[in-house]
Amino acid sequence: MDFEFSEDQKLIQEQVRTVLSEQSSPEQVRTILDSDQAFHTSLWQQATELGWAATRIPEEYGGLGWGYLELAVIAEELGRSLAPIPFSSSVYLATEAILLAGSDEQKQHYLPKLASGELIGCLAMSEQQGAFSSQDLATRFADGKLSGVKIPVADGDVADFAVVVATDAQGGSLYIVELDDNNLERQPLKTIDPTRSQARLDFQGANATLLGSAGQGQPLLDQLIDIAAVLFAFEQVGGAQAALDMGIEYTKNRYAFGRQVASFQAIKHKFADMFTALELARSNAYYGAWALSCREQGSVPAELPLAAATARVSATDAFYLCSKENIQAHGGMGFTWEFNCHLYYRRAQLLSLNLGGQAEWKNLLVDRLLASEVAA
Amino acid sequence: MDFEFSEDQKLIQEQVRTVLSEQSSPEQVRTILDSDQAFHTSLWQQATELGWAATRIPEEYGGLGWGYLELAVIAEELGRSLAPIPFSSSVYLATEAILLAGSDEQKQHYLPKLASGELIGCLAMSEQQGAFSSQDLATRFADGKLSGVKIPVADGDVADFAVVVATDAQGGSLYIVELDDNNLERQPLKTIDPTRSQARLDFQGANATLLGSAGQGQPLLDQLIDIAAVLFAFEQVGGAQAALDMGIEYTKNRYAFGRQVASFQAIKHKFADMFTALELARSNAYYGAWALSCREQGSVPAELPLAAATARVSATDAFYLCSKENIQAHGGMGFTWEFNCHLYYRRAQLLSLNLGGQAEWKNLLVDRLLASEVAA
Amino acid sequence: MNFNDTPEQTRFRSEVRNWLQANATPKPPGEVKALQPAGAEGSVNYIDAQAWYKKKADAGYACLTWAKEHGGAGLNAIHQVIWNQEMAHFSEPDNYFFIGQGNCGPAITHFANEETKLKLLPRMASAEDIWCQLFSEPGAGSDIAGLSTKAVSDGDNWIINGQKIWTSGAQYSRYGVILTRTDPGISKYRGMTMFMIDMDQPGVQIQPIKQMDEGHHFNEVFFNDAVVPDSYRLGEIGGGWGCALTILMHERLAVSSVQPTGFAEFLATCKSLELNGEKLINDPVVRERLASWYCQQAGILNASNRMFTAVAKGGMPGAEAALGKLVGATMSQEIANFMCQQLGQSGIIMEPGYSEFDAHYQNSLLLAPGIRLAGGTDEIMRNIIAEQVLGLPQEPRADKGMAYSEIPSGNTLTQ
Amino acid sequence: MNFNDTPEQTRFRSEVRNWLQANATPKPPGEVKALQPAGAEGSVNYIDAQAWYKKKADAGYACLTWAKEHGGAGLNAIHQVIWNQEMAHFSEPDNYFFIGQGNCGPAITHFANEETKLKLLPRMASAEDIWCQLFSEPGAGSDIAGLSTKAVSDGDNWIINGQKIWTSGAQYSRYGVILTRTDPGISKYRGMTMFMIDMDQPGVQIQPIKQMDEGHHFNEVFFNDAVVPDSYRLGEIGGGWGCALTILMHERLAVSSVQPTGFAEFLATCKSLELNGEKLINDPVVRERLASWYCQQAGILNASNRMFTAVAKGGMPGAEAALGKLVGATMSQEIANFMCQQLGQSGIIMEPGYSEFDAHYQNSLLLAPGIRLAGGTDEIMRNIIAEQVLGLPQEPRADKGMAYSEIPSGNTLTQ
Repeated sequence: MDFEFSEDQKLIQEQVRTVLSEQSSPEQVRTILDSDQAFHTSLWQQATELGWAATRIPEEYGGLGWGYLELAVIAEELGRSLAPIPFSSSVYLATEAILLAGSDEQKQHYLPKLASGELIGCLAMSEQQGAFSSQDLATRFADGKLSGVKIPVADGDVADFAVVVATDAQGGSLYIVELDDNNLERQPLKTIDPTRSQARLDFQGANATLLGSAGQGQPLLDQLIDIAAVLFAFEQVGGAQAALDMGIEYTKNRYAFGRQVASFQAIKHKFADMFTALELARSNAYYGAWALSCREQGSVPAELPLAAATARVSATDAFYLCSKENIQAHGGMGFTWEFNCHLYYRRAQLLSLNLGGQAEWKNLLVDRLLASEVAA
Repeated sequence: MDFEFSEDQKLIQEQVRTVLSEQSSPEQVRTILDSDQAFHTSLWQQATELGWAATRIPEEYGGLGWGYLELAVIAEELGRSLAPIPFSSSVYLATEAILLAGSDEQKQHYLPKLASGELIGCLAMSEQQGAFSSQDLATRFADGKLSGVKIPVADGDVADFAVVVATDAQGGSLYIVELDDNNLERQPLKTIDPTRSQARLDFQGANATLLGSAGQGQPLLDQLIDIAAVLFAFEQVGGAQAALDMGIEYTKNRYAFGRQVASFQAIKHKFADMFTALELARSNAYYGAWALSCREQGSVPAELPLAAATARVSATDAFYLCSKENIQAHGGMGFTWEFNCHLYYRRAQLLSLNLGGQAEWKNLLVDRLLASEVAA
Repeated sequence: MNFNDTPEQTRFRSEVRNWLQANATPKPPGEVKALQPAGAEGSVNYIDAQAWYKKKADAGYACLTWAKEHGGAGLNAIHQVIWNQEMAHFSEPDNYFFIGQGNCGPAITHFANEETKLKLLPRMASAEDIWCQLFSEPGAGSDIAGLSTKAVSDGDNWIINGQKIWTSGAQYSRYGVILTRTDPGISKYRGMTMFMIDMDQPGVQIQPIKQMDEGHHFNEVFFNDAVVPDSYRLGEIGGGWGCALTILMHERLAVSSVQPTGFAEFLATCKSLELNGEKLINDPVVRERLASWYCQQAGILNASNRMFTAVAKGGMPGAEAALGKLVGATMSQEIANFMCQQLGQSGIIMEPGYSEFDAHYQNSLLLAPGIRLAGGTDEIMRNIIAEQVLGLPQEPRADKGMAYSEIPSGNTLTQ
Repeated sequence: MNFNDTPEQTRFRSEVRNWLQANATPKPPGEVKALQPAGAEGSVNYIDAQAWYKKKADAGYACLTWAKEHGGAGLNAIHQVIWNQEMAHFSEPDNYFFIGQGNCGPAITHFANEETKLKLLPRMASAEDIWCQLFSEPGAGSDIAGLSTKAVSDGDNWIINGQKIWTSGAQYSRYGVILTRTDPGISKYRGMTMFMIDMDQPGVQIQPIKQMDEGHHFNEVFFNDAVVPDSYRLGEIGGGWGCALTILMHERLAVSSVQPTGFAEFLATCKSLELNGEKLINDPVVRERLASWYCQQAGILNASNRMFTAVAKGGMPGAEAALGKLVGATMSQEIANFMCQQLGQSGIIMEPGYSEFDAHYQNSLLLAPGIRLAGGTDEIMRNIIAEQVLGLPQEPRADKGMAYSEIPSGNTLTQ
């Protein structure tokens, strides 16, 4: 038993952090916030050149053949630096979907290009407000064509292909849809976090290829979302840590009533509560990462679904708390556009909703807790 | 519009407080805590001699003919002083039930004796765990006889008669049952607050008299519980205030790290949060008292059901918070039997459960909020 | 204890109702109003707001509690409550000039001489003159008394240099009430003086602040050798802190009755919105929150009515008013977050066409941090309750006994 | 990152499991264990507990991380985790002498000479000698360093006078570790000295404290001219505070893995209890709380495993351990209250025959305030996290630079 990242993994983390501290500094993130650019192209280029997108892709497909633990430490740094790139969509979701269910041919076609960043992928699932359900999807596949509206789709405006959850004759399945010149409209969306792009995709009889077995959409999606939930949790933990650090730094340097604001007990206890939520979330994320890493040994561990939901729910709570209280710790300046506090607050909301809201996940968590008790 | 008790009402409150500060001091309350006595008989005698139990009873029945506002200020003081007497059962519940639904004969028989304290009444409704429902009561009335088990019944071991909610041929009704020599067993219960007595009543074909119209049990009970909820809220507000005052007093006199414990920001903010909850609860209780007082003008105001639930839920929150944090503010000594902190904590739990728990009341509150919106 | 009107109040209410029906625009049914800071009225133009205020003033309904000779109606706080209750059914920008009338007005009433009052207050009441309040500074937020904007005596004038921040309405204000440092060599609380200042002069520059929600409710105001005649001084030289406390007390009471909480919109949404085939109001988790928030909402309103009763009977507004701000502002943020989480993946969308109620909850979420900060942080509210209401001892003061100029301060504007 | 055992750990686990199966009583299925302070084991007699410890010691499983010559097994923190995991399936009083072995043991290991260790530790490990810890005083709770129990040098001995409080297990302890004031004329932190003390002497009187839940886990201990030989001193004269900090750090880590939270019982109740015809687990409001509390429960466990990993690799226990106490203790109270409220009117009943699980939730509600207080208040836990983990500046110290005897203190024992 060893509940810590290895020295090698920590080294990767440090390298990633060094790159991002320059390439995804708050100033860099703000260039995306303040412009119409969908993502930070040069950062994306650098990230893919450094092999970050290739982390989990086997060497035979041009990847590094590393594991989820390496990807987790990268995710934490991307979260910490608010990296404005389509990494989660392309790597945690599209790449993992193809690794999970792709045919040899699909793997050979997509994985090398995903590894190099030549292709960007995304996942299109949501159609309406509320908890996601694959039971009543309006997006349908028939006769090789896919039709329906998906909204919001993270990175749907910049991705080259989408993995789409659709209803078909077999019930529901995943499909790969190329997004250029393929009978569809894409429209970028204004969202709560303009540093990450989102779109509405309107498929109007687009050519689509089955991914995985027909009728297996729901179980595949469940696995995929569990994987992504853990990696999102690391992004959330990284972001929460950055917000906490920012608040501490500011209040140490800010004075009121003749002393450092950080020396007031109410402020100190606010930070203690933020740290506590974060440390619980971080520890749950570590457990989730371990459960994920067991997948690599070929078996999906019984712990994974519950561990993933626990990591997710804890991380959502922690990032919301840390990002909102960081604003308060800054006082009035925290409410300005000019200060960076709101970037974390926006990202906290985005990450907590991208895979479904807290209400939905808490419900899932309890289902899984009961299932794991029965299994135990 | 005048959202304050009148000078006369404040005078009554002061007089009641003066009596209770001597007759229901913490030491007096502890004589009940530490003994098998069910209630403080000499305090009960004094309270009834002073006419407190007669407050709302019309003069024609030997009462004072005052209103709910006068009763509310008395309730606050009883709560503040943790008075160990069967006042709520006999006055807010049994007396009000007879005022609400009693026949002339019943009024003439019971009210003068309730006013003088010669008789003690109680309400027997609960039969099982969870939210109370009059739908599936096992207690049944037929052929003049009542059978079934009620548990817990506040003051059921010391009351002379009980108002009992029972199923009958007309659906459900209220019945008056004399508790002495009447085919029933009473058994005192150990509860979380030994300063107020509770019992299990096992009716085994007891003689019972209908109170109000047959089949009207549920609507009568609804009205009765709303009245009691507001008065209980005043007891809760009084108790919460006493717990807050106690914590402030102690921490002002206690030193740590060379200064008054009450001067630490974390402690001050704890008290600020307690005060805030209390002040919201108090304000909602005042509104509830006003709505109750409108009843006296002959009409049940549309506001009452919602106002009663709001007063109740707020007061439950406030007393729980104030009583539990008062213990914490005392540090280790707050956890001892010897200190009085736990008396408030126990009473908070008792008052919050006696008319049904918070889960049940929040649900009711929302039903009434929606009903009041429709009405508005 | 009586929520019913007295005969006199009944008469007043009916007059007000008739007048409003004839002169104000009724609120559309089911309207979901954007969360906004107290005193701001969204997209309404201040010129239109001025027109509404003028109309009120002409009818004798401006500043109901002020003396008639000062442009008011000579009535009491309960009449104001009645007005607000009736006004709630109409969509006029009735709180637009809230800061001037609610904060600056009482300052002038308390501290100016009668001549000044007669000259300035009626034009403030009718909103012909708009006023702003200039207290906060970049280096003095929670610790307002740590401010550094200097006023130096120069013959019959004072010369003002420094910077104020978070000034609502500065861009259209004719006058301001400004708190300045007149003696840095003594205790910070004793070295401040309050002035009225003419905003329309070359030494005053105004720059809007872009908020995190992209709104612009507030401004920075720069003073470079701005000039104030000594006759514009409010209170004694060195008496500024006392004036400020009076104003802040009035402000908190006034805010407590208009504190944005987001509750009404939340309730409306719960009743109307269906998610996954079920109305939100039928979701037990939603109901549980709704009950808790309703208790807070009702509690703030009822507490505020208790305070108005006390004021109508001649009392001063108490520090209890801080609790409405503390509870209501937090509620506004938690409601917004709760609703976004209910919306699931769609909860991020702010595109008007695709988001519930024109992204009401997303916008609220972005504004709520400012609602919590405006008028004092949660910590300051709790301090006020603890010290001024509960009488708890002050913390040891690091700056006690120091001259203002000796107090450590590392404050800067940059992150 | 690996939760699986190494081959060596697999071997150890299987040995432990076999030994426990042969020697320990298995836990009955579905048992709902009473909430209790860490280290207390309900109604078990200390003599029976001693027998269990002796059995463990004879088999070589006492104090796994201590050196073999001190009565331990010479293993590391991970072995202890494995032991605890296996032990969780058995009902033995394995944490009964937690205070002595977890707190006093490390103090002796760190500060005593080898001869003393060889003499005392093996008998502590086997629980032949039971130890208690004597830090808190009626006038020194959160501020332990404000203690006043005096130790005065008298030849080769020290004479102890004063009073300690909240001492678990004092009534059956052979020895104690006591923190005393040896020099009131200097700073409070530098004027303290730590000793081992023989509890079996005429100068030591023990009196149980009746708790608000009617339990008696703790004692007051009175010292009247109690005698301690100088050879029982731990560390330097005046070095007591350093010793105390070391002990407190070990205590918090040890507590973090056994922190009572009430979660397991809550989950069991949710699955089994029907209210109003419906299992609790199907109530969406219950599920929402269950999810939140599970995240905290899992977070405490996982955080504690991270700390054990660090300690097994040679690190010192960190102040992070305070968070397990803070979160878990609060959870225990909120769960108990939540459940009582669910039970409705019956929620008050503590009569064994009529209350759910022998009044488990009512008893928990009455014990939980003590769980929150034992080992330091919430405020102290947050201070520790803020200052020792996050490095935030201390508050200005009112007693800074003062000699102990000059520090203001109005502390008394009465309410």
